[in-house]
Amino acid sequence: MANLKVQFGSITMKNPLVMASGTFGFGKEYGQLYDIERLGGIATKGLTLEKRSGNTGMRIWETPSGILNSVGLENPGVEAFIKEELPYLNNLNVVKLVNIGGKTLQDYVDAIAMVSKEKADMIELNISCPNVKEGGMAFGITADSTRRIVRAARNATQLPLVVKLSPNAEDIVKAAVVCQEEGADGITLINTVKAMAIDIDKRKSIFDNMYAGLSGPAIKPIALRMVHEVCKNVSIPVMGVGGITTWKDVVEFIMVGATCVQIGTANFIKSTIPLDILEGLEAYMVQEGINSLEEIRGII
Amino acid sequence: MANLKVQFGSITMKNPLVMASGTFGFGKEYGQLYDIERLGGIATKGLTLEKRSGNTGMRIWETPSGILNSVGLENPGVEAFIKEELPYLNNLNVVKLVNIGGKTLQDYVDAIAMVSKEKADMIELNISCPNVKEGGMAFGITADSTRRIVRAARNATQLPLVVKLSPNAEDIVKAAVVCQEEGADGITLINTVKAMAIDIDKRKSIFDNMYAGLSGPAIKPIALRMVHEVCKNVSIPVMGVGGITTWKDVVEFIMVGATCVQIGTANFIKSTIPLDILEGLEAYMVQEGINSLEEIRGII
Amino acid sequence: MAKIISNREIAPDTYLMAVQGKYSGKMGQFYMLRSWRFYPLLSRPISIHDINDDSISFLYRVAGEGTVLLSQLKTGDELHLEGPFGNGFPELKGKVAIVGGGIGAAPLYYAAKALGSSSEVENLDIYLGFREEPLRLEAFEALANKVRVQLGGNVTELVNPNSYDYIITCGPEAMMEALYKKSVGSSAKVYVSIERHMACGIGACLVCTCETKSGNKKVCKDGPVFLGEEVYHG
Amino acid sequence: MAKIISNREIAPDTYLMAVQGKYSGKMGQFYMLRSWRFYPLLSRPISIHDINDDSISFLYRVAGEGTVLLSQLKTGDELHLEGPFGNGFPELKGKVAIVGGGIGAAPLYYAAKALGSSSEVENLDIYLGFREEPLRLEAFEALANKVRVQLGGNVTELVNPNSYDYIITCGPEAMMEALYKKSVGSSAKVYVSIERHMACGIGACLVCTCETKSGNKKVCKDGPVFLGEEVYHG
Ligand SMILES: Cc1cc2nc3c(=O)[nH]c(=O)nc-3n(C[C@H](O)[C@H](O)[C@H](O)COP(=O)(O)OP(=O)(O)OC[C@H]3O[C@@H](n4cnc5c(N)ncnc54)[C@H](O)[C@@H]3O)c2cc1C
Ligand SMILES: Cc1cc2nc3c(=O)[nH]c(=O)nc-3n(C[C@H](O)[C@H](O)[C@H](O)COP(=O)(O)OP(=O)(O)OC[C@H]3O[C@@H](n4cnc5c(N)ncnc54)[C@H](O)[C@@H]3O)c2cc1C
Ligand SMILES: Cc1cc2nc3c(=O)[nH]c(=O)nc-3n(C[C@H](O)[C@H](O)[C@H](O)COP(=O)(O)O)c2cc1C
Ligand SMILES: Cc1cc2nc3c(=O)[nH]c(=O)nc-3n(C[C@H](O)[C@H](O)[C@H](O)COP(=O)(O)O)c2cc1C
Ligand code: FES
Ligand code: FES
Repeated sequence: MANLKVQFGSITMKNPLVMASGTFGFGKEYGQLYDIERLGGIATKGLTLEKRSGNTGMRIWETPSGILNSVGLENPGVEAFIKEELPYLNNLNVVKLVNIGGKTLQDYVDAIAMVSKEKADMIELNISCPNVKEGGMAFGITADSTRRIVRAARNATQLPLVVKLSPNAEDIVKAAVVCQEEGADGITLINTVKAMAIDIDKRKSIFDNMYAGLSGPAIKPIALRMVHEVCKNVSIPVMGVGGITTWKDVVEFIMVGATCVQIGTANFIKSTIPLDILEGLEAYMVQEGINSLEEIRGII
Repeated sequence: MANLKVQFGSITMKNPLVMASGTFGFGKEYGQLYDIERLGGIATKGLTLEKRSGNTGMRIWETPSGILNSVGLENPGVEAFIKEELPYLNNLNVVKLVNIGGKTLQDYVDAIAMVSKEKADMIELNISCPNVKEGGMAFGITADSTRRIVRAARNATQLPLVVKLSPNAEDIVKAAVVCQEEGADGITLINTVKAMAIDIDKRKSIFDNMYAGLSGPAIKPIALRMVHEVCKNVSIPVMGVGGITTWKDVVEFIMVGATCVQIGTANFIKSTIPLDILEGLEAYMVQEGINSLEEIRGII
Repeated sequence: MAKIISNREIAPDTYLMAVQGKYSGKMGQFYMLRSWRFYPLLSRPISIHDINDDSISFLYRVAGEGTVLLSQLKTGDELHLEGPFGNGFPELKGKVAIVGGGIGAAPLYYAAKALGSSSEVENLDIYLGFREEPLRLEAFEALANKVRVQLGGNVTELVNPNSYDYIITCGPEAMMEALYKKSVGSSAKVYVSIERHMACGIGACLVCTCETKSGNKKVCKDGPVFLGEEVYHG
Repeated sequence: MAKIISNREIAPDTYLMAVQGKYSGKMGQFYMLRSWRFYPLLSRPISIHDINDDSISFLYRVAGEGTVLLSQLKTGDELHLEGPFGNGFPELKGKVAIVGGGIGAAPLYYAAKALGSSSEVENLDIYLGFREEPLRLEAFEALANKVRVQLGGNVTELVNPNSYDYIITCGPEAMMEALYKKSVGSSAKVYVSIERHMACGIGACLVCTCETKSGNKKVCKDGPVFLGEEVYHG
């Protein structure tokens, strides 16, 4: 029988499927539709120290094989999360990634410190959200600012720290190397690509915030390339994300070196798509005589 | 009646539709299918000083709403182009952009100098091809190397010089500003996005050259954002390109500030798609009472 | 995958589609529909128009790419649907009016059926406004004594809020807002059904926000039905 | 847009589709087909299987997304097609063999029809190899005296190159290469029909390269038909 187990640094996951931040809430909603304990892991909606109400105006726009979102990190704040959402997650036998964003370095540090007192499996440091003017992605653009924020985050927590990088970074490989140098336990990439849509009738951007983040199958070829480039240049494990929709996509990301993958936009295609992917992945491994994904990881 | 005429620096075009380099050969093939003098302009396949036979192996792969290409600048070389292809183009009443790529700075300069002795309307300096290991895109990544190549090209020609930038540039706005500072007459963006596809059966990249260039509707939201960012920061005219498939796409690019647009991958959807776009554009202008595209250019 | 029983164009660009199977759902709830695989990416939210023992039906207007694809479905073709989602209209009592505008009539048929058969409802009146052609008029007329139709113009003008305890409405925002404004100070509480572009449809992605008096609400989960005063405040 | 006359599954996953209209084309040429708007992005190259006064037909195997969509077309549905493209098979004379493997038989029917009715062709033999089930066998048998079929195994074994002046072949690369190798030193010149993924289909984009003895060739324009010695050199 195929064994889907993967080892992400010190963390063992029963399979490589992690639900991507912002597409899976805090698990509850999908948990009402199917048995989400079959998943490898869940990344929470991006949290900030203080509650945020997110962006005004249109927040979603469909593009060819993709979507643009401009949620703008709406979230209840770390404290409310810990009180109201974490208990549900902690009752689940899945790996929990707490995704943290922020405006200032201090915000990040404080939020991480708070979460680190709780039972959570990993911190996913989001320095790549293109939807918030005041920060988030700004940290992920240059190698210097990446270093600053990762160093501060590293000092703020004993939990495994995964840094979620931006495809909008000046140099994605350099950014990843910096994360490794600063002691990150892993890397998640990619977040959404900064992009835009126009309402030609109103003669305006669709989004109040002007730009938004592109995700979905449209960006898969870009994500795959970035994951490959990064995996060739760091030794810490990588979570591949961007447009993954089928089990074949998962195999591709593993072959370019990802240790596990995240499913984001595809959740919107069909709520139980992760189960279809798991089934396909298992059938593939059986057919190819692959006992562990280790055998094909990074072979390209 | 709607007037589709546009002024790109010193060059007047009868409409804003330019066929993108590499997707339209040297015009002949499409010229056999429809009256290509109805187009605003044609950018030639990328030329290099010496003949190139391009990349080996698979050169095209379909992705969700996009294609990856790995042609690798196959071309007959500037001399053969001037002898065998330019005469046909020069017989056409369209604006001709001669797209030039190269390995070394000297190659670029020599190729540009040769073309500049001929009758051509513009040089399109391609510093953004992701499909050639030895150069091309390398020049388009950092602001410094962009400055060096644009300066050299500017000194090598009296023809209007348009620089085609890479979406893979570290900072697309900075790159554009550098082009303007160095005396470029305009900017074309974007070229294809560096990306990848996997053959999971062979456990290899689809492409001998590992990575390839993503184009088509998938990248339109990214292209639109980059064109908007650049137009807000330079005063020289911009040709918007990336996934344009319908007249609405054209209107979007004009609204974010493009002076004209290029149609690439869409030519593969339907050979006469530029005529459909022109028709739609005219109908739109009539309906909206727009006399000149100037009225909506850059209003976002 | 469910099978299409029928899919008929009952008015220009407006289709009534019946789908085989046993489905649950309250009035005002919706399903996420797709008859395609990956393109277009998102499923389309469509309200429950009616539910019978072995079928569910949807009434929809062709708006763009997705509804064009739905409209091309033929008997026997397959449809993927998930639901029921959303809060739906609340159980009501006393004198109730239903006010629909255009394709906004879609969820109101199932609502009229439920309210019409409720012993708590003393009186049910239905007001429907259409630009040109009424939708499902006979079906509505079978459910209430008073069904008034306005073709062109403003259906809200026909409604006297003081005659009702509750008004439930679905239609263009401008119509719903006008109706709510008209009801302020009257005896009627107004429930409106709000539309937003959706991705997950279940409350996980936060893209379908409606700003209300009590903060951001998710139309897919906290809605689509809200009290008029919550939405049209300020 | 052209209209589908018929689209029948004549063998497992293999369809014969007739399209209404007056079409031109030589044997071995192809059309670029699409029955969808923008997704998938590229059109699919399919060979001319037959042309009659008021129709063109295609024989195709369902391979992936695009051919699945083609296979779903029903009588009266619309198809966009551009062509004819490619060089096609040359006019031949003397003794000619046609050798097809699997769906490679598709362009060979039209070729057999043309060659069979050519006064320059003295003799025409047809060899067809299939894994399990023969395609269009009766149709082929109406065009030549000798039609030999191999089910499973290797059709090339049936062919004696020295009996022919020309052999034209379409099928799996391995089969065509084997046939060419077998013909080296014989009396027969072998023409092969090559497949490559295509974008423009007309020679403008350079993605369909076939490396030949005389350099890079475009399969869509310089081909799809090449001399065996050009392709299987070295
Ligand atoms: C809760 C709810 C119930 C609905 N019930 C019905 C119904 O019963 N009958 C009916 O005809 N319509 C209904 N609608 C509207 C229907 O969802 C849209 O008309 C449909 O999604 C348009 O899709 P399209 O692909 O045809 O149009 P496009 O404009 O091509 O759609 C592009 C994108 O925008 C979204 N979108 C476009 N218009 C709307 C809209 N008005 N509301 C939400 N998303 C939109 C689509 O879902 C898609 O993601 C309902 C909407 C909601 C939110
Ligand atoms: C000149 C020529 C003539 C052809 N004639 C026929 C014919 O008469 N009957 C027939 O059944 N098939 C024919 N083929 C093959 C046919 O084009 C492919 O089977 C078809 O494109 C597969 O598309 P798909 O979407 O079903 O498969 P997918 O694998 O989903 O296609 C993905 C992409 O790969 C391309 N592709 C996949 N396989 C091939 C292939 N073998 N050749 C070229 N492109 C491919 C597709 O065009 C598409 O762009 C011909 C190919 C060429 C080049
Ligand atoms: C609606 C939406 C909300 C998202 N919110 C977050 C977030 O809060 N934090 C974060 O790190 N990434 C966020 N993302 C990015 C995703 O986690 C993922 O990196 C991206 O969508 C690419 O993957 P996909 O193509 O599979 O969706 C969000 C994406 C979407 C579509
Ligand atoms: C097959 C192919 C070949 C290309 N060759 C070149 C080239 O030689 N020089 C160049 O500057 N751009 C080249 N491009 C990039 C296009 O000109 C264009 O910038 C890009 O494809 C994005 O536009 P699109 O999405 O409309 O195709 C090529 C693109 C394709 C698809
Ligand atoms: S559509 Fe996802 S929260 Fe409403
Ligand atoms: S497919 Fe474009 S050159 Fe052959």
